Amino acid sequence: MKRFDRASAPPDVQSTGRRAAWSLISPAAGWLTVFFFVPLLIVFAVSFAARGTYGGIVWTLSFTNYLDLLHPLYGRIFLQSILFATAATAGCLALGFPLAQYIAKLPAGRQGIWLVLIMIPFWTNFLVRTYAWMFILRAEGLLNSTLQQLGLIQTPIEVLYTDGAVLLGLVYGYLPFMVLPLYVALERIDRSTIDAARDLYASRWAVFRRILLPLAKPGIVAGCILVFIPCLGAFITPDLLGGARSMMIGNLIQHEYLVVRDWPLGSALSFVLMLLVVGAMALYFRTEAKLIGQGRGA
Amino acid sequence: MVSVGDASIETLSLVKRHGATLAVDRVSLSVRRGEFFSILGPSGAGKTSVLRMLAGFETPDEGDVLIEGRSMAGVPPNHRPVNLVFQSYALFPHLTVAENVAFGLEMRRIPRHEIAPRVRAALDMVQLQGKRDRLPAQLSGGEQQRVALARALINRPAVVLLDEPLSALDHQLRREMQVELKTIQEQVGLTFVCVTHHQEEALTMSDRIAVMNGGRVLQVGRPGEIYETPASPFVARFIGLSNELTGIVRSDGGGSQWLDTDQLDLPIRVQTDRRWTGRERGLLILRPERLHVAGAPDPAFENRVPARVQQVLYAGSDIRYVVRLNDRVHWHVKALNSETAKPPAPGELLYVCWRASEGVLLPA
Amino acid sequence: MVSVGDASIETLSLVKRHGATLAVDRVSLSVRRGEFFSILGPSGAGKTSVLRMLAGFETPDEGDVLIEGRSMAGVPPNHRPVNLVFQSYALFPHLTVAENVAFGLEMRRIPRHEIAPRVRAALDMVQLQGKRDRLPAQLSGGEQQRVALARALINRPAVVLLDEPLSALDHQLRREMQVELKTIQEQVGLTFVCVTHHQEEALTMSDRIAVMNGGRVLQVGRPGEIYETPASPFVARFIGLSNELTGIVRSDGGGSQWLDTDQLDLPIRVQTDRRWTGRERGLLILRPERLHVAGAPDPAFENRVPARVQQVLYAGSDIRYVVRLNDRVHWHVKALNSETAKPPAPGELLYVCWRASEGVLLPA
Amino acid sequence: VVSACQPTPEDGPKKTPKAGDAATLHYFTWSDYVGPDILAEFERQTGARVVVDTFTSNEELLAKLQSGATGYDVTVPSDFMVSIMMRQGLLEPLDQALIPNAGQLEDHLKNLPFDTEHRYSMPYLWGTVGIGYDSAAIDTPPDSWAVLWDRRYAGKISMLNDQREVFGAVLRSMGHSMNSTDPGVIEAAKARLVAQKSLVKTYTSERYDHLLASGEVVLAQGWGGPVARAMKERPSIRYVVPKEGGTVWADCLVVLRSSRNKELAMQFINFLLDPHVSARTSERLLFAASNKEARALVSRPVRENPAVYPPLDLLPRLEWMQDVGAAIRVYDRAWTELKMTRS
Amino acid sequence: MKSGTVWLRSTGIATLLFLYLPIIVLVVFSFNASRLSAQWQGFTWDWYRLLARDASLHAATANSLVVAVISTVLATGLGLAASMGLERLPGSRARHVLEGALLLPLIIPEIMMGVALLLFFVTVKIPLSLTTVILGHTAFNVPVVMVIVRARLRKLDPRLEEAAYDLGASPWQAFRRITWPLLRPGVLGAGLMALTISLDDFIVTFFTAGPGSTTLPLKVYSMIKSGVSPEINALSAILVVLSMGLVALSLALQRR
Ligand SMILES: Nc1ncnc2c1ncn2[C@@H]1O[C@H](COP(=O)(O)OP(=O)(O)OP(=O)(O)O)[C@@H](O)[C@H]1O
Ligand SMILES: Nc1ncnc2c1ncn2[C@@H]1O[C@H](COP(=O)(O)OP(=O)(O)OP(=O)(O)O)[C@@H](O)[C@H]1O
Ligand SMILES: [Mg+2]
Ligand SMILES: [Mg+2]
Repeated sequence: MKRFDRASAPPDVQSTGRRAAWSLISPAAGWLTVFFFVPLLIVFAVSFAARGTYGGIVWTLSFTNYLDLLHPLYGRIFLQSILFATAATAGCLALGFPLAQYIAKLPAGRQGIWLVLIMIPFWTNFLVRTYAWMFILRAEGLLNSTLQQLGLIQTPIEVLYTDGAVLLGLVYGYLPFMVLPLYVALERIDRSTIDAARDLYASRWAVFRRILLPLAKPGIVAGCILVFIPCLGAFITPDLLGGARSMMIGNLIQHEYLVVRDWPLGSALSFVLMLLVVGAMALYFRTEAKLIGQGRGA
Repeated sequence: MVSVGDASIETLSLVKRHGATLAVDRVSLSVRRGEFFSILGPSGAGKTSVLRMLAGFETPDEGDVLIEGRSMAGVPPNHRPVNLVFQSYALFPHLTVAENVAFGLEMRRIPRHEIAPRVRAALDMVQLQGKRDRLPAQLSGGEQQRVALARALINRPAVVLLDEPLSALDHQLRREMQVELKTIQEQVGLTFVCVTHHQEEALTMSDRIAVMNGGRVLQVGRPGEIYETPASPFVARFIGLSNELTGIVRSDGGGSQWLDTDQLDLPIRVQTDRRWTGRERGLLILRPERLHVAGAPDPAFENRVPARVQQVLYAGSDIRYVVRLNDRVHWHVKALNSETAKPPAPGELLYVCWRASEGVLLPA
Repeated sequence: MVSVGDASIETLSLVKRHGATLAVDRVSLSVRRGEFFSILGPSGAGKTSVLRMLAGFETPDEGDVLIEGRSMAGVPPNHRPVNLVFQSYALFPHLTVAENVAFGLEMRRIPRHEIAPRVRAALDMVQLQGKRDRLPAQLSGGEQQRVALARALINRPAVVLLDEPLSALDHQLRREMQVELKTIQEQVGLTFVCVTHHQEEALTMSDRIAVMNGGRVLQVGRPGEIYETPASPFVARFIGLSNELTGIVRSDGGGSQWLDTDQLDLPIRVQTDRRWTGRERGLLILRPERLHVAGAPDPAFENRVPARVQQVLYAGSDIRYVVRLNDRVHWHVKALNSETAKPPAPGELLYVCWRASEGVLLPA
Repeated sequence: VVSACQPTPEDGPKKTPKAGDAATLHYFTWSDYVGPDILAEFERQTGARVVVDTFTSNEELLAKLQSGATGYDVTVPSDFMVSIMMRQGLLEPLDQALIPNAGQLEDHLKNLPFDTEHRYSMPYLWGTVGIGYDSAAIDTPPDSWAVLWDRRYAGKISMLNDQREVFGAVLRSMGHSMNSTDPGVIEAAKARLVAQKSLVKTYTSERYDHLLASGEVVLAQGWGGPVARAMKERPSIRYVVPKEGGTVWADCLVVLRSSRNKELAMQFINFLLDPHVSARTSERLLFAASNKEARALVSRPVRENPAVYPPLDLLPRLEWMQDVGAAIRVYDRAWTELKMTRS
Repeated sequence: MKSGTVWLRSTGIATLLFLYLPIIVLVVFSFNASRLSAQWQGFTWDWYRLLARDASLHAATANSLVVAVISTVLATGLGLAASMGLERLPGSRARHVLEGALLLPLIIPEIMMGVALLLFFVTVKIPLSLTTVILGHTAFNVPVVMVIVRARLRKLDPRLEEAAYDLGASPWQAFRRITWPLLRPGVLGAGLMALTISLDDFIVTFFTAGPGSTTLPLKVYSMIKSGVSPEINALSAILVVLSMGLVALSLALQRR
């Protein structure tokens, strides 16, 4: 028989729920406030300052940094980066989904192992990984020589130092960031719903589109965020695999901070980027919510 | 056994193992086109397993499934002309009631303007028009089950597989659904294979019934056959309440047969077409409703056994007594609930009477 | 109404809204200690919602729940002396059958050596000893339900809340479980609140029944009361099959009462204690089992209406006819299935007879 | 120098002692700039512990220091960065008395424009920026930056990924100072670079040694050291500083104002400037040592390798990179446009 | 069904190979005699020998591991708690705001975060050290953990937790016995993710690292000027082989 202790039982279940919720959230919230939001405020202030002659920060309040960004050059860079990031995200999704689904279908015992297996390559150093890719892709590299061995091509094809190489580098670099959230979302989908769909004449593709995709939505969104954003900010991959023949936002920001030593401009750039992303996501979730609203009806 | 010709579904000695357990054991069935066929059996008998193999979710370890004469080996579920109503509903949590119901039609590329009215009709049938935009999580158990039902029936497949389709519905709704199902079956001429453990439902709705236990099919037949002439004690007991007597069956000079029971001291008159050597043991099964209780022995019946009322169970339309013939023998008696026959009270002494022709006598 | 003193659970005009729908509407119940109390109602009536508020998963929008006389407002589920058997089982997918069952005891820090035997006993009760190490996914529907049952009962709480506890079980197993529940209730003196839509189950098992519909409680009473003297047409219809006549009730000089029906041309003899002004309309409800069918009008009954057999439904222990009194009136008649009374065949003409004292007359 | 102190038992920078702990010196430097053996020797001599931390570029170094990061004692900015750090007041005046080895500086490294009479900095390693090329692939040895525009070598050319160096080369070849701040001139330079872009395989500041060694490029703008490294792999590699001239650079040892044990810092600088020590470093890194004696101590092939030790007759043609102040914006914009022009 | 799983398996394994391709190359070149791993110049153990003697690399590796492990544990704890908190918050405005805010660190350029933290630590006079690095890494790992864990939480059937409460479990017990086991795959994934990001982070680390807290990435990147030594290949090879060993070990343990 369960003992009563009214004493320990708070006045109202709902409010205890709330209280519990807040006590769970507050540590993380506190941490981020101190070690993220406050620092962010500082940089925000910086973004309105000016660059000192020797690269220091001169505390003024001017919007020139933001106005400078109106230059079409930056527009093109943003556009190009977004293009790259989108393509890379799509690539990761395409490669990641089957893998994630495969893992999710494995017996529970083996899933963890696979996740680790996927992660291990990324416990090596990013730079040397990229160098390895350069070796594979270069004219006399692994790729070309194998292709020639197979007689698929006669003369080596230029892969390294092309947009293709950059894309490949990005997809490779962020694939696990897509696979994990996807796996996590797919793993708990109730098998019987898939059976039901198959029973109702759904082809494997239809099952994927109509059942798996929507049910895995949270995971997909998470994955896309985890891939898209860092892709936007990437600067080493474009420099090494792309031969630094072009610029992405990442390069630009890094350039402003570390070459031009114009922290105010760099910060302004970062904030604009941030706003763009936040705006896009807000828009996405807004429409999302609306759709669900319609789904539920009144 | 029916020839493949008019058989809509046929299973050839299906076997399914789940690890150690033999869930389905050499099941051979043949369901006629347009027939309402029920699989009746206790929990864990293997009913769902059979259905899942018919639908194609599980591949038989042995045997084969024929639908409309075609072997279904290797045919994926979405290419089988069957629809399954899952015991666990398996509704799509992210789709509304209407979307769930429409799913099958959309998959078959039915034009929108045709889908809408059919969905409306289906929802009317299961009386859920008002909840068409709810998500499954916002429905009650019974409502969910009705959605599952509509989602399958709307497709008008050659064969509808039902796994406990009405278990979550109340008496009345259940009866209405039963009527709906029958109507559809007769009008559209669909074939139904219905898994249930609800004897009455099976008896009233089915054209034929297969009784399963422990993965095996024990008997297939029309409701009457199953109930009146069960092939085995298990079937007899499972299909309805039964009172039992065991003993040696013998015939006297006068050509009438007797059962010298192990339980009662006086012999019991029985009547069977089967030849009994006189040394064999038999099991006599008597249905509660075939027994009459009277204050005094009633000469109209060959058998009259004194008994004492032990318990009176009120069941609305009828009243059930548990009567004690002796320490070892407690019987169920069922009588209609009518004012005229005042129900005897516990403790009362009375006589349980029945005709020799009543009851089933099985070799034990 | 019972005094709080011997009330184990009491609800004070509970109200629960789910968005727009009013799932529970001013429900006031009072369940006595050690009582087997059933909540009976159609799908979507609000039964589960009530149970969830008793268990503490949902806070009432209005009203309060008293258990053992103390308000449960703000008492979290794990501090309420009740256990709920979920309609959807809610078994822990990652724990074996045995672990699921043991969970409650472990939570209460019962020493290991005590837990083991109790789990064994519980599993024996639900006949799942053999499957103790299975995961829920490896069980059949009925087996899962039985695990859920054992998981709740093993804790011997003051009050057990059952939501469709037996819906997935077959007749026989169901009856055995019913017996188990009753025994536990009597031995341990637990209080049971059982949600079901299975009239017969409610009638046979319950000490008292509350009939719900559309979130409201329509009637509370002993099985007999509910069945014999339903408070409203809905209850009458829901609790069992009913044949109905409507019309004006009048008394003649001879002190006997008549119903001038809208459906039949001849008046019907009725008998009620209630005073009828002579101008009021009434609804007469006749139970199928109270009707007698005879080849010729039988003077033993005041009312004798000619009818034609339309359909004969075979239901094993009994046989049901649908008889046609006229184009608008089709009645159900229920008779025991006994060889003696040869069932009339469809198309046959016969007389439906009943006594004036039969049936319930409600103001319409 | 004789000192009785034995090396401290718990070695290796795993556990960081508090900065200011007299016994530890924090050396913030390019990776590998100082061999472990050398450190060990210093520790043996002084009984101090040396904790090495590394940075990747002058700008990173500055970024960290100018925003107030403390705890470091000695670091090695390049020439132009020295002037910036001086102006930002990050540097501690050197106590020449503690740095006797300063006397042995190469003459041309004395009194450099950014820090006349070495109040704050001591040149440590130095070298030039020129062209590394594969003599096997290029018939006539190039002597002008112009070769980088030669269509015959299209797709076999690599440029540094450093706006100042790249523009520097062009500006020199146009006869301007590489420190020009004239927007018109810079614009013109950009035009030439845009014209060149289609010939360039890649802009890189770190991989051209591999590229040369593997023959992926036959012409590479770059620092001498890496080119010299490439020579080890592919003997046909040569190095030249074009006649229009190129950059001369020097990484200089400085003591930070925030240092908590400046004395030890000065000692350390002196130690690094010791002929034998710097000779060893020079030998290993293939950069020229600033110490006269050291030049004599390094092995002949290294000493005579123009990629490592620029021939002294070259000096007049070399120019120091200087901070161009606000004009950096002009370079930056031009550089970005160069990168964004598709070719 | 069958053909489907076959297809999945093959794509799955192919993708895995893709992930390991550069690793194989890198391991091979850790045995290459040439310093500039341009082409194969013969087999050698030199890089491993060098590595064995290179105290600074050992220190850097140690630092990296310390930072990664501690920040992962912290971030996972904080993130898990916060995710569950958010799920419990009825769909209020506060919840949406929080959701957005807690994800913000994901969507700002790393370098800005680095600079921000640097300026912050300097202004509040926290001396840069390994600790500051850990603080920073935890900050950007919390949202990573949350994103993944929450994707998992959505799928959890609330009835299960209810059942646990109903059976007398305290919130903590319900978490330990029911929620946690069902969440574990998600948390494991999140943890792995955090660990990986932390292990390989350069930018934020650089700006928050203090004297004596050089991590492996810092070390490697700073080699750029003098040429990245094949020691790093050797080190990477060792890391990979070690991790593989651990995997094999856990597999073996599971067998039993
Ligand atoms: N995945 C599984 N793994 C192991 N055993 C299983 C599995 N699925 C079912 N079983 C076993 O197979 C037998 C038949 O299961 P099945 O679901 O067909 O029974 P059922 O007739 O549908 O019972 P119910 O009427 O209770 O649903 C049961 O004993 C069950 O325990
Ligand atoms: N989460 C929800 N959101 C909206 N409506 C709900 C929700 N849960 C239940 N309802 C509605 O509340 C009403 C009562 O639901 P409840 O589950 O109590 O019915 P019930 O009596 O248990 O029915 P059943 O016997 O079919 O289980 C139903 O109409 C149902 O549609
Ligand atoms: Mg089943
Ligand atoms: Mg319910």
